[in-house]
Amino acid sequence: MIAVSVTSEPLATDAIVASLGADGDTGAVASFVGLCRGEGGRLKGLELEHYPGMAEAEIERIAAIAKDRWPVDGIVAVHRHGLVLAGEPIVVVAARSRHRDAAFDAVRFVMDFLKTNAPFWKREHLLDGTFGGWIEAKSRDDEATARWVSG
Amino acid sequence: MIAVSVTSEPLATDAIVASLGADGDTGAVASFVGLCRGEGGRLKGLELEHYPGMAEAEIERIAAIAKDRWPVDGIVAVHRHGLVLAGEPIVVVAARSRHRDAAFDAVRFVMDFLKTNAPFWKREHLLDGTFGGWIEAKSRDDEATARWVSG
Amino acid sequence: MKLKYFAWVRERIGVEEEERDLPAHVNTAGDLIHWLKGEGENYAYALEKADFIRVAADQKHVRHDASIREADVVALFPPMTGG
Amino acid sequence: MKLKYFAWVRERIGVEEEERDLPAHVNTAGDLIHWLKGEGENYAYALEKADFIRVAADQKHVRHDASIREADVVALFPPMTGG
Repeated sequence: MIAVSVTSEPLATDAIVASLGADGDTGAVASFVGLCRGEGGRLKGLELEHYPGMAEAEIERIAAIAKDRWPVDGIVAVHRHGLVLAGEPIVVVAARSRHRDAAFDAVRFVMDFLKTNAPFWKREHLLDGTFGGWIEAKSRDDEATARWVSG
Repeated sequence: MIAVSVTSEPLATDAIVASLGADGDTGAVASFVGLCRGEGGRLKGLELEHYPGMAEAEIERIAAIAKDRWPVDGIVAVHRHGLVLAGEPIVVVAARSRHRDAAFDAVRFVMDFLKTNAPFWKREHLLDGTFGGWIEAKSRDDEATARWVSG
Repeated sequence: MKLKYFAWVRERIGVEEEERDLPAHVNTAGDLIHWLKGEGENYAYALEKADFIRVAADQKHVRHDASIREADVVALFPPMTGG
Repeated sequence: MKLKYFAWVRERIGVEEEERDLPAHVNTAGDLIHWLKGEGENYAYALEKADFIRVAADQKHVRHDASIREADVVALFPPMTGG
């Protein structure tokens, strides 16, 4: 089971992880929540622009690669767009499997590829209501993605 | 913040992860839940024997090593003992950090070391109410632990 | 062909999307970027770091040397920063 | 010295814990295991795979070549299977 969605609504983290379900063979659930940082109180939040349609398709493609690569029985990934306030979740990724390595690897793989390949762009939303700059892509994110190809 | 406990009560996974808290700099929460497998309906659950006192101390020691090794702002780990029914969580480990790599690494490190170094022993509890065998330690768990030392 | 722009590429060009007839010599994603750069100051500014620009053809990432002539929709955007 | 046993080591020896005066020649964790193996069939059975047995002195893991004479409590148990 792979379930992907992109939404402008606040993410209900616990419900998203629970939507993975479980069966008698589930021994491991790994999950990750990426949160909007306030950067020392400077930010009201982040505005996330996305490419509707491609954003969902790209995350699904990444999740499908993870599911082929590791013995996981389910992967769920939900990503927000629009204004995300400091402290709120931006993304939730979770996987379940029989043994822990597969769930750990699948979640981290999806997060790493999602960062570099899912069409979202973050812009700072300052406390005074104006927009700050666009967030720049980090070379360490490209390196994190490359690790899965060479490794 | 490091919070460790060992309990005979069912684990409230969401509350345990939430107990990590967050501040304006928290950008990542990674978590792991290890569940009791039913092994195709053969098991009622697992009986977990532990060494009271040492179990908590050893998990705390492992969490402290993780907190020294990676820039995480909090680690929480809760482990059950006694009878754990199939489908119930045995262990919950979560960490929060500014960037995702630290939280991912810390949780996986704690899980890997907990498997090989925390004094718990699992025994099968069969559907008919009798005890099955003691679960044997897996060489792949020793290898997972060794990876953090050589890597 | 429908062209779509995102993030600061969109801001600098000044439109979210537009229909364009491509000249015959525009075959690859790289050709498209190069050609658009000559279409006005806004395009030149948006696409000045041509190597940096990412391209999707019909919602799939493509390299600059990939042909995009058969695509219905081509999107140009900066490196992604989701997650 | 208080000795504690867990899991199948406990089952095979037949007690959870006991007080023992160690002979003078028992210095290391390995010495302790070797000496206990001579204390009866139950001990011999529980500790037959001596290299396999894990030892904690005052709730800290120790190697078989570590001295345990200063410890108040020494525990013997199989490889752990928690998590």
